[in-house]
Amino acid sequence: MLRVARLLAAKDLRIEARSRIVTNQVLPFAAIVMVMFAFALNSDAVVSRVAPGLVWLATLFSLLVLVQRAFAIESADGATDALRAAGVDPAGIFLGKAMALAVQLAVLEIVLLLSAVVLYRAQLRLSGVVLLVTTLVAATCGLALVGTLYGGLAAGVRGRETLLPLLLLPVVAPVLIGATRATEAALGTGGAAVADGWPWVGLLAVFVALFGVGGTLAFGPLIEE
Amino acid sequence: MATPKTQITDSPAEYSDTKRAPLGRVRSTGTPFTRTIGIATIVSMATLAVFGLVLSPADVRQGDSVRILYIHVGTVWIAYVAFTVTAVSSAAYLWKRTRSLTWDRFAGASAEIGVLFMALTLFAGSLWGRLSWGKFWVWDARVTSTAFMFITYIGYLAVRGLGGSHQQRAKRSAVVALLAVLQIPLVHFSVKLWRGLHQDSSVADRTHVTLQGLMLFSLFVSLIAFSLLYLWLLIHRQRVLAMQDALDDKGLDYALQQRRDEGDL
Amino acid sequence: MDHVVHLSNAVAVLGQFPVLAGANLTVDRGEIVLLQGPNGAGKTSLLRLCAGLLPLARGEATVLGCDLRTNRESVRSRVGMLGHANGLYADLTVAENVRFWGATVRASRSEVTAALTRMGLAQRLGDVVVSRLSAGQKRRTALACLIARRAELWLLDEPHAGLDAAGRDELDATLREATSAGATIVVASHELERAGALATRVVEVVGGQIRELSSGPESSRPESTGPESTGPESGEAN
Amino acid sequence: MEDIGFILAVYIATFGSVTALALFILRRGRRLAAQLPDEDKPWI
Repeated sequence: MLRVARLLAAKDLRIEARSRIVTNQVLPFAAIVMVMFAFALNSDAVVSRVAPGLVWLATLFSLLVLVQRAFAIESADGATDALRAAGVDPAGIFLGKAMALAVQLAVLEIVLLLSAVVLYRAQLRLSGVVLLVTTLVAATCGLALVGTLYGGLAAGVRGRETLLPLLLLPVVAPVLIGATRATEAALGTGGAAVADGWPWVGLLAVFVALFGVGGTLAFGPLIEE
Repeated sequence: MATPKTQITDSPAEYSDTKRAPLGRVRSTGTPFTRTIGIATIVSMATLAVFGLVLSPADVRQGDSVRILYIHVGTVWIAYVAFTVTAVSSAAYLWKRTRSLTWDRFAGASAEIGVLFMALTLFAGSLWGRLSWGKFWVWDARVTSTAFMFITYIGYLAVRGLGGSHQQRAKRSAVVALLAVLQIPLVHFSVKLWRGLHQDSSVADRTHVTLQGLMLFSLFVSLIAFSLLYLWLLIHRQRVLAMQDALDDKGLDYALQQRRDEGDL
Repeated sequence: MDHVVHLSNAVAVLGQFPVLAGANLTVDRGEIVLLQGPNGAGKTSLLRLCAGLLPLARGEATVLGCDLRTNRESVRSRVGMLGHANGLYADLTVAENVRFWGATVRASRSEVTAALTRMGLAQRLGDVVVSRLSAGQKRRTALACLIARRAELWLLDEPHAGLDAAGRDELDATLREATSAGATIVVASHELERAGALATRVVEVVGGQIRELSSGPESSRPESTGPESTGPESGEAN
Repeated sequence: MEDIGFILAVYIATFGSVTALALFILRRGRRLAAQLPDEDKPWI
C-alpha cells in the first residue's frame, strides 16, 4: 500500500513539475483572490484582523481547483480505469494522491501566508513559529485527505464540477475554523495568545486521523463501478 | 388554520380511470397497517394544530411565539431520527453480506424525509428566533451544525442521483452516508469550540422555557404526531422506491430482449 | 482451473442499458480469440467484464479461476487490459509511463527495458513526452506498458488502431510470443485480415451476445499449451 | 398580536409541505403500482 502510495505521489509530483499548472495557474488565482478580499472588505484594519481567515478561505477555493486538476490527470486518457485494471490497491491510490496534493497545498499555503504579510500587514512572530508550522502541516493533511476522497468520488461522474464543492465545503468547515483560530494565535492577530492555538491543532489532528482512516477504507468503494 | 388534507385511505373509485389496471383495483403502497398509521397521523396532526394554536396558553415570557416550538421541536426530532435511520440503514447495507437493496431504499427514503424536515426546522427556527431573540440567525453551535447537516444530506441525495446500477448507487451512497456520520460530530464540535471562545451571548438563559400543563401536553402531541407522520412517509416512500427499482429491472428484461434481437436482424 | 475465461449467460449493465445480454464464451489457455462485430455490439464491455472492471449483473463468469460475481478485484492483477484509451499520462515521457505502469505490478527494471525495446521505444522515443507523440506512437507506448505487466490473460481492444505496418508486425509477433509463453489473448478488432490471420478462433459479438463463427486458419482448435488444461472438456469451470 | 403572521407561516409551511410530500408519494406510488403486478409488491 505504501509502495503504491509513494509511486503515485512521485508520479503526480513529476507531472506537476513538468506541466507547472499549479505554479502558473493556481498560485496566480489564489493571489488574485487575496487581492479581491481586500477590495471587498475595504479597510486596512479589518483586513489585517481577518488575515488568517482569508488565507485559509483562499486555500479552500484553491483546493477545489487543485482537486479537479489532480483527477483530471487520471481521467484524461483513461488512467483511472487502467489503475483499477492493474489491480492497484485503492487505499494506495488514495494515500498517494493525497500526499501529492498535500505537497502542492503546502507550497500554496506558504505563498498565501507571505502574501498576507505583504498585502494585509499580518505579523509573523518568533514565539508562534512552532504552532504555525504544526497548524500548516495538520491542516494541509486534513484538506488533502478529504479533497482526495471526495475528488475521487466526483471524478467519474457527470456534473463533477458542481458536485465537488457541494460535498467538499461542508466537510472542511472544521479545518477552516481550526486552522484560522490556530493561525490567529500563532500570529497574535487580535491579541490572541500562542497557547490559545493548541486546542485547535488538536481538533485538526482528530480530523486528520478520522478522515485518514475513513478515507483509506472508503476510497475503494467510491471509485468502483 | 391549516389542517392536513392528506387523503390516506384508498378509495377504489379513484382507480377507475387508471389505464393499465388489471381486474379489480390496483394494489398500491397502502396496507391496512399503513392506513391505520395514516388515520392516526391525520388525527394527531389535527390535534396538534388545535392544541398548538388554540388550546395551549401563551408563555409568560415568550408570549405566543412558543406555539412555533410545537412544530419546531417535532420537525427537528424527526430530522435527527431520519438521518440516524439513514446512517443505520447504510451501515446495515454494507454490513450484511446479502447487499440487500431494501436497506439502501430505507436509507434513501429516510434521507429525503430528513432533508424536508430539516428545511422546515430551519425555517421555523429562524422565525422563532426572530420573535424571541430579535434575529433570524444566531451563530450557535446547534443551529450552525444543523444547517451543515442540511447541506450535507442534500449532497448525499445528489450522490444518490448520480445514476449507475442499483448496487453501485447503494454502495456509493452508503459510504457517503457513513462519512457524513464522521463529519457531523466534527462540525458540531468545532463550531461549539469556536462559539465557546467568543461567548457573546448566552442563548440558553433568555430562552429557557419551563413547559407545563397544556404546553407540555402540546409538545407531546407534536412528538407523537410527527413520529407517526415520519413512519407513514418512510414506509410509503420506501415502497415507491422499491417499485421504481422493480420497474427498472423489468425495463432491463425488456431491454435485454431488445438487445438480443439486434443480433437477429 | 479448466478454462481461462468461462462466461455463461453473462449480463452486464451500463446505467440501465444491457451492454452484454447473456454472453456465452469459453476460452482455453493459449488461444488467441478474435472478437468481431459492429460498433456497439458489446466487444469493449466483454473485455471490461473479463478484466473485472464491469460488474456482472446476471449469469456466471469465471476468469482465471476467479468467480467474477464474488471477487472481481482479485482477477485484475493477473489480467492485462488495453482499452480504447491508452491510459498514459500526457506530461510524462514514454519511458516514465512504461516504468510507472510496470511498477504498479512490480515489474523489474529489465522487464520494463525489454518491453520498451520490444515496441521499438528504447532509443530516441523513450525520453519524449507523451503529449508530443503521434496516435500510433502512443499506442505503441500503451502496448509496451502492457507487455511490461506480464499478464496471464491479455484483453486488447482495437490494438491495431493507429499503428503503422511495422508496429502491427511487432504487435503480432509480441502476441504470438506471449501465447507461446503460456498467455491467453482475447482481442477485439475490425482489422479482419490482419487479426484474423493471428487468431486461432473468431467469434462474432452481436447484440450483447456471442456467436461462434469459425476456427482460425489452422481450422482446428489449437493444442492447449498450458499444463493445467490438458483435459480440454473435462469438468465445468466454476 | 404581531406574532400571528410568523406563527401561521410556520404552521402553514409545515402542514402544507408535509401534505404535498404525502400526496406526491401516494400519486407516484399509484402510478408505479399500475405498471407492476402484485408479485413485485412484497408488502401485500
